[in-house]
Amino acid sequence: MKAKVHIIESLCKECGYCIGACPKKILEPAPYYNQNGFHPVRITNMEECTGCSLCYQICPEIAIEVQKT
Amino acid sequence: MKAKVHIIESLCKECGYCIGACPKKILEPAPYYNQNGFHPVRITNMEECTGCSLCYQICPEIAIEVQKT
Amino acid sequence: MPFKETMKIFKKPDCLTKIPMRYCPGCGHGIVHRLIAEVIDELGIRENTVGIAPVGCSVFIDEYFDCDMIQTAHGRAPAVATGIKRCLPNLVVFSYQGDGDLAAIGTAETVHAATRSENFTTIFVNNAIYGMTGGQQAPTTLPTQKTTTTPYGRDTKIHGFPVKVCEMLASLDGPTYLERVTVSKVAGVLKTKRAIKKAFQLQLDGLGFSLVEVLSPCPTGWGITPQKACEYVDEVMTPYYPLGVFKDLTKK
Amino acid sequence: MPFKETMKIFKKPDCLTKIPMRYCPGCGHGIVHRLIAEVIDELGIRENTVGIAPVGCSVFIDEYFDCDMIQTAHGRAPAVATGIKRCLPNLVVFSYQGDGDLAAIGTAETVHAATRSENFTTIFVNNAIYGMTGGQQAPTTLPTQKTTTTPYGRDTKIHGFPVKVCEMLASLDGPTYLERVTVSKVAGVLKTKRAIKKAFQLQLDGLGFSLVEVLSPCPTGWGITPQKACEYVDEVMTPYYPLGVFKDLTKK
Amino acid sequence: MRQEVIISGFGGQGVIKAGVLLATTAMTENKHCTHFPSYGAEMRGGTANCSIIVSTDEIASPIVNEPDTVIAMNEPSLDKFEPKLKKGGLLIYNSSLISKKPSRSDIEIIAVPANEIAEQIGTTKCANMVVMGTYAAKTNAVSIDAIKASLSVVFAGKDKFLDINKSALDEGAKLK
Amino acid sequence: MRQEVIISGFGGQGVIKAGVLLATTAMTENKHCTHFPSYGAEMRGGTANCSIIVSTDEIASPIVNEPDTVIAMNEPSLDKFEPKLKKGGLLIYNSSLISKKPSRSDIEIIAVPANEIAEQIGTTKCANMVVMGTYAAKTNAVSIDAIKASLSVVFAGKDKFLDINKSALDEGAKLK
Amino acid sequence: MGIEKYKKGTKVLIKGNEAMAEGAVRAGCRFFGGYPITPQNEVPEYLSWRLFEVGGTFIQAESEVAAINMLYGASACGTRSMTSSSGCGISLKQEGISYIASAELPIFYANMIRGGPGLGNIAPCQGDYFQATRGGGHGDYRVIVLAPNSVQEMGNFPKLVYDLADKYRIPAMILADGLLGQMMEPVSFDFDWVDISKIPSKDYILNGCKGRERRVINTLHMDVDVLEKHNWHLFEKYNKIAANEIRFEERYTDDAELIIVAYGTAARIAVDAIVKARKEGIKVGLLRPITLWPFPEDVVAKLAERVGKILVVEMSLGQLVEDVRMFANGKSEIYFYGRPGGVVPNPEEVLGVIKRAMKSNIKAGEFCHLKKL
Amino acid sequence: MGIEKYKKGTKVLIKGNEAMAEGAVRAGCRFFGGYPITPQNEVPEYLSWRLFEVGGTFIQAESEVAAINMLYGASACGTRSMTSSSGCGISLKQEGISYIASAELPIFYANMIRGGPGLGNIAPCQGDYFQATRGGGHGDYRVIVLAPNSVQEMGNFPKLVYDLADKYRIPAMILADGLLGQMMEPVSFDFDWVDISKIPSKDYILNGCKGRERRVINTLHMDVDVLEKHNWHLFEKYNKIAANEIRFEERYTDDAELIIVAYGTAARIAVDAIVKARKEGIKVGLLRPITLWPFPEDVVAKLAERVGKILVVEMSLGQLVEDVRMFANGKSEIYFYGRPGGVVPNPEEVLGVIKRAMKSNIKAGEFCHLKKL
Ligand SMILES: Cc1ncc(C[n+]2csc(CCOP(=O)(O)OP(=O)(O)O)c2C)c(N)n1
Ligand SMILES: Cc1ncc(C[n+]2csc(CCOP(=O)(O)OP(=O)(O)O)c2C)c(N)n1
Ligand code: SF4
Ligand code: SF4
Ligand code: SF4
Ligand code: SF4
Ligand code: SF4
Ligand code: SF4
Ligand SMILES: [Mg+2]
Ligand SMILES: [Mg+2]
Repeated sequence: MKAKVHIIESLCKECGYCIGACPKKILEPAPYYNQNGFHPVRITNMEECTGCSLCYQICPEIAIEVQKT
Repeated sequence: MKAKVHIIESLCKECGYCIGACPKKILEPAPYYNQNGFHPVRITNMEECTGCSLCYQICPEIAIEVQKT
Repeated sequence: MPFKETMKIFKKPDCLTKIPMRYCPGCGHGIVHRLIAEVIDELGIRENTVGIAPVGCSVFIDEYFDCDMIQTAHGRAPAVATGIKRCLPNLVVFSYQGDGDLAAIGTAETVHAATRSENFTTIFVNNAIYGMTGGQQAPTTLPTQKTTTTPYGRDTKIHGFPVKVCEMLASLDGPTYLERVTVSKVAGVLKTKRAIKKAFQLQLDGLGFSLVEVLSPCPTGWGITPQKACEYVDEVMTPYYPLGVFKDLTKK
Repeated sequence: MPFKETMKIFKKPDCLTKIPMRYCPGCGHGIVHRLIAEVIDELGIRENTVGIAPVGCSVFIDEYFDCDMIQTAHGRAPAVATGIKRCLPNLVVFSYQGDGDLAAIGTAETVHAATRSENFTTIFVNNAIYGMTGGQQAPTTLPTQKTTTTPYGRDTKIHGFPVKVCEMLASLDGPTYLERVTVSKVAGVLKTKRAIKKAFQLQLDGLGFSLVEVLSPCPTGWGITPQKACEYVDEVMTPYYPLGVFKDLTKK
Repeated sequence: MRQEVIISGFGGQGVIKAGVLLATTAMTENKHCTHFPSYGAEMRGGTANCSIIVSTDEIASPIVNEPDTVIAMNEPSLDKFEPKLKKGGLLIYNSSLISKKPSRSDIEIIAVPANEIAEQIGTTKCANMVVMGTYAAKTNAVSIDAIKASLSVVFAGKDKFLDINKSALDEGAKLK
Repeated sequence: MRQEVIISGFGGQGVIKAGVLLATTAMTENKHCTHFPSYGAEMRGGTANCSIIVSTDEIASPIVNEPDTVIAMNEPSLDKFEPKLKKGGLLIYNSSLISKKPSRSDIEIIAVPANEIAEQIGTTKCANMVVMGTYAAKTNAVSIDAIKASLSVVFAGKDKFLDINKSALDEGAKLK
Repeated sequence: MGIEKYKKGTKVLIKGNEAMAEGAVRAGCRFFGGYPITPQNEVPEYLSWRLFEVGGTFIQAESEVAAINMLYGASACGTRSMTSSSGCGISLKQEGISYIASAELPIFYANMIRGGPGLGNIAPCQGDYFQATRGGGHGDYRVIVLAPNSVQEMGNFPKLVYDLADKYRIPAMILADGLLGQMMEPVSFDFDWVDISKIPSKDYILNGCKGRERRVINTLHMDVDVLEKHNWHLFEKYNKIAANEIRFEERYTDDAELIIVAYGTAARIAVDAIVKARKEGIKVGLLRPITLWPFPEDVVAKLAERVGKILVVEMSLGQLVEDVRMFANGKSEIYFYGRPGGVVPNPEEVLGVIKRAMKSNIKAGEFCHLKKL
Repeated sequence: MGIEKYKKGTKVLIKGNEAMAEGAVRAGCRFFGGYPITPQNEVPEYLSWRLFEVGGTFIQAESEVAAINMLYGASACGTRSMTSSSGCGISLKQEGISYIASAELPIFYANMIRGGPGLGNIAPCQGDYFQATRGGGHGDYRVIVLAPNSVQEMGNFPKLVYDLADKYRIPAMILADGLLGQMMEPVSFDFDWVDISKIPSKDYILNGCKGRERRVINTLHMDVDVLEKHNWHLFEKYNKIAANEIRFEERYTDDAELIIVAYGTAARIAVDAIVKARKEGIKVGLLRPITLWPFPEDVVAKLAERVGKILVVEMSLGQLVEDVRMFANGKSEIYFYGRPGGVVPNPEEVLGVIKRAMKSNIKAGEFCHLKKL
């Protein structure tokens, strides 16, 4: 695993920017709601994540943390 | 006489612009005062006046009238 | 052909009242007034014109121009012009403003009337000083120029740089015609008249916002004689504020 | 080298508080906040910085930035910044303003802070709309763009032309650095950060006025989804507001 | 007859529109009515609510302090307005977004999974109509049919949503 | 002792400065004094005047309505202030610019060709000092020497005019 | 007429802001210059298309300062014109209003008060009473201030505003708040559509001097005598307005032992409280000033003579109450209850205050500030 | 100290505007932002070099709006700051003043009133009393208003202004007029040069959060409860100021049968009139409010109880007189004499008015407007 991605679900507003930005296409909206009524983004396959942090860079809510390992 | 120049002495503020502008150098300040305390401009030699109206053009007070004859 | 608009008799134009003007000896305002009035006479629009007085030495122009006139709050002439022209678009509307009025307190109104391309004409008399209030620094005061609020001279490090109005407005898409002229010499006076006439004409043609910036002597504010003031315009102001056409959409 | 300023861990910068931001989904403000905060962290100036909140959707940034903050009247941030910076020149001062705030009501303050070359940094978020008050026309609203006060679309004949802030300020002698960037894509985000960093750095170096204009999506004001909003930035806004450096006196 | 209602939720959940619909319907039924929207401390992504009064008598104050009915579309709304509900009043809450249970026992409570139902109908945007359906069916303050008739007034120009909204009203009504 | 003086003329004739000089001199002589300038309806090229009160007692109102002395430097000033002069008061007027004669017979009148005298001394700008000289010599409200001493305070930094102004005072004093 | 949107008498449910905007158009408004600010945004938003429909002009100005000066121009050439704003924006207009008052031009402006001072908040408030009635701008001038208390009045008052403004050549305003602006109630316009071509033409407007003497609109009077005369002229006009145009509503005052004085939203709350009080046998009445300037001074004076207790209820720290104190002239006990900052008091709370005031026994002429419990 | 221009007690003849400017610098002013306007131009002109001498900042702002907001910044970071203006310019500052009042920042501003409304003229006037004392800006706030009546007070009051402003964190102003600004009188500063390094540091200023929690200056309080609380907090503060900081001058009141209430220039004229009246055996006294807000309400109330007649003399259509009426509370006959538009009444004229008022017999509590004959 090259990197660890942590999504703070309560902050996510389902804008979808990270989903579009992820080169590995490993982000998707979860089927459930967070407290604000949004489907928070979740990571489908942490293994594939390169830690490129593009998701972090584009997230307006700073709902994503990326740690290279 | 090519032109008639009429100076409205009461309006003149002695800025001297017309004196500088006249190509014939026939304008000068009078020795007396007008009601506003200025030496009004007067024409020394109407004969030489060409009616070029440069004095009119530069006078901020519109104190000079020029009539080509 | 410097005398294209020559009349046989040169005298006070009809569009000026008989009231003598209350400017200092050598002040440029009087010349500019005369030119505007001549243009209005020549275009035959006196009875259809509304002029707008600013706050500044020219605040009294509502007494001088023999047409409908309105005197406005400092800097707000463009807004007032907008209100009038939008309501009665067939009127010819001109605003007459000084550099403090137009380029300091009225910056926003100027920029936005220009960018909206309001169809009126602005005559902008730039004398690099606040004449009326006693010679304080204007936005257009030149570097090193002494004024009553820059007693050691304008220091660009402290007081900033002069605002070049034509250059600034030329960066906008709105304005149709912007020209800078001077009345320090007869040749400039004649050029100024042509610029003013063009500005009025294009308003008549419905082409949008026009502004003529006139570099103008203020012997009192500058603390020098009228003659020296004209030299100052030519030798100090003009190099800093280059003359010429900054925008002309009619030339396309 | 897109990751020049890479840290091992990417997470909320120290200069932001823990308070979640109250913007609409996909709003560009959040991205810009993070970039400013990262720059402040990287330059180590958090304890020496005063930030200025405008009136607009970002009026709440005084809650988000973990440094001294002041919230100001609509459009007057440059004047407030001037007051602060002149009194305490060793502080780092930045103002954060929207397009209504900076380019409509605050036009005069913007132009004059720029021409005075006040030594602070302005981050200008241009989203072509009044977000906070419900999507009215901004000075930067694009031709044909629909807003709640241009329900038939902005018609340049009626509503005038958009104000191009960088172009306008570039016509002044005062500003030191003016750049237009966008946060619609990651590449733009990284470029934006470099621009912001440069602006702060040159303030630290005492070089004068800098402004970074960020084209930023406002999905709510534009009535479209976040993704479509980013496309709008790239396909409609950017062609009208070209990206790039409009002035850079550090490059002489 | 006098009914005081508060509808509350996130901005974007259409609570204001739902309130307008209720007031409009009341007006068409020749009742007195007031509708007053209120936006919380947060402009964007914050909460919004509206107070509606429907009455056969003149209405002086349009402010609702002790509602007969509260419709809570999210958790903060439940927290804020449940305590204000009149004794014996009606609470309708959106169980899709509210996981906790209301705490009072002196009121009538209906849980409506409004988002889920709305998503089934086609878009979460009509979750507001789902709860309106429940409300109308339960209280008879206004009739479902009258609401449907008002839809075209309130959503003028958005005819394509008409059918969806009608279905939502009907689905909601089933849960009364 | 109390003297109320109005000095009036065109803007540019230095009437305000003359008033300041008078008040300053009075202060150095430990008298109470007030000086109040007033600009007419015309900002530029218009008239200006100032009111000076010199008194051994406290001065409440600084406004001069019935002056003991009027110094009129141009015709409009004469027209305006001659009628206000106290019975038996003193009128000094600048006969260089005023061709008409004052009309009152119940006052004392001194005609001073101030511009001519000033031009002879070197510059019309010191016409104001000529009349001040006349005033001081005539009334002894302040002494010519005290005025001379105040010159360097009031015209600080303009030393080159000092001598001219002193001559003007002396020339004016001769006409008392 | 194709451009008439609602027939007179037709009932529609709209917001107060929209009612006011439509009422203005109905009354002949053909120029709006304004700048967005909550809680009055529905006004410009509505007029941005509505004025287009009727051939008028809508301009979103670059600022409130520009907006008010656009009105100066628009009204100088005879157009019924309008601006609206709130809080900060109204403050910025004060210079322009002073000019317009001096130039004696008729304009209509509205302040939907929000919580203040500073940026405050966007909630309903009555903290701008002083600014409206005492002239926040410089110099001796007054403007006519109308305070509606329902969406119905929001819709109907613009006609009155324009008629008074034209009649007296004076700026006239509607002073309301976010509640009245954003609330929806059924409204039916009670006046006929104004055909602007039939509004009597004005002999002072600027429209080109063809066939007449040129006209000048000017507020500069360097000669103090001229300016003094102008001020006395304004004074006479203000006296005439005060003599003829005072409007107010009295309810339940006949047998009242305590009079509540309140306007706008506060008056609505007060009515509920009064009804409750009367149910408990407490005899309370209401005086609702509709014109805040001119103020119903004689009414207050008479009520003060007759009724022992006056309670002023305001959504502010106490502004209207100063007028009441001045005109009650020591004849009555004066109580004040205020909720500033955007809080709308509720009727129960006001009922509680009524009871406290009834029980209190200060002397006539004394003033008691009943602070929030 | 090299930067101290005049030693304490040294007598100099300067203009009121210059005395005020020097007094401000002496009291610690180190930032001035302003825009030229007659009749206060000597203030910026003086400070443009004087602040430079003492290491302060002088900025000629692009407008009055910018100027007041520069003060918001300057004072937010702890600098004693000043602006001054007149008429139109003060109107434009109202939004900013409302912000500064809400943010509780101490600033010093001055209004040298000119004739109004509109552009008016540049003559001395008192037509901006309402604007100053009732907050021309939006919202419930007050500012401290000091009214000097001599060049000496113009020079001394800035110290008081700054001390009060700092003590209560409130905008404080000098309200004077063109006469007091442009008149020259001998003045000697009566307070020591303020060493700005010794002014107690303020715990709310923004100067970088090193070693402490970050600070926020903010006027937005979206939550109505928070804004209401803030308003009540301001209210308590205003009450405290009203309890402690009222200043006034009484002259010849002991045996007076008529009291003139007047401030500033009008009070000086009144003194001459009173002296004349007493020479004729008419017992007249003077109450000169020095703080216009807080207003000397108890003094007025007591004088009203004791003396049968009060005559308010103002250079306006009647503004101060409303405060007098409110606080006299029906206990005394109230007469008013005003000269608006830049006219300064003369003592003889006021003497005539005194005689008319002495002869009149309206009832206590009644109000009589003695217009110009
Ligand atoms: C709001 C406002 N601020 C300031 C003034 C004072 N004022 C009158 S004229 C003027 C400046 C005039 O300068 P400019 O516009 O350059 O005209 P000029 O006199 O040089 O022709 C100022 C500041 C005012 N009347 N109103
Ligand atoms: C003087 C004043 N006028 C108007 C407003 C109302 N107002 C608040 S935010 C705003 C516009 C915000 O637009 P922008 O600056 O573009 O910021 P955005 O919300 O788009 O980020 C307006 C007009 C105000 N608060 N103060
Ligand atoms: S770090 Fe890169 S690869 Fe990993 S989730 Fe984010 S965008 Fe995708
Ligand atoms: S970018 Fe951020 S807010 Fe948007 S969907 Fe991804 S995690 Fe959520
Ligand atoms: S018309 Fe020409 S030649 Fe004649 S006086 Fe004038 S400038 Fe001289
Ligand atoms: S140009 Fe005119 S004002 Fe100047 S000196 Fe000649 S005539 Fe006189
Ligand atoms: S001060 Fe300057 S601009 Fe004003 S009248 Fe005198 S010369 Fe002209
Ligand atoms: S309205 Fe626009 S700018 Fe404001 S928070 Fe929403 S998306 Fe962002
Ligand atoms: Mg100028
Ligand atoms: Mg924006």
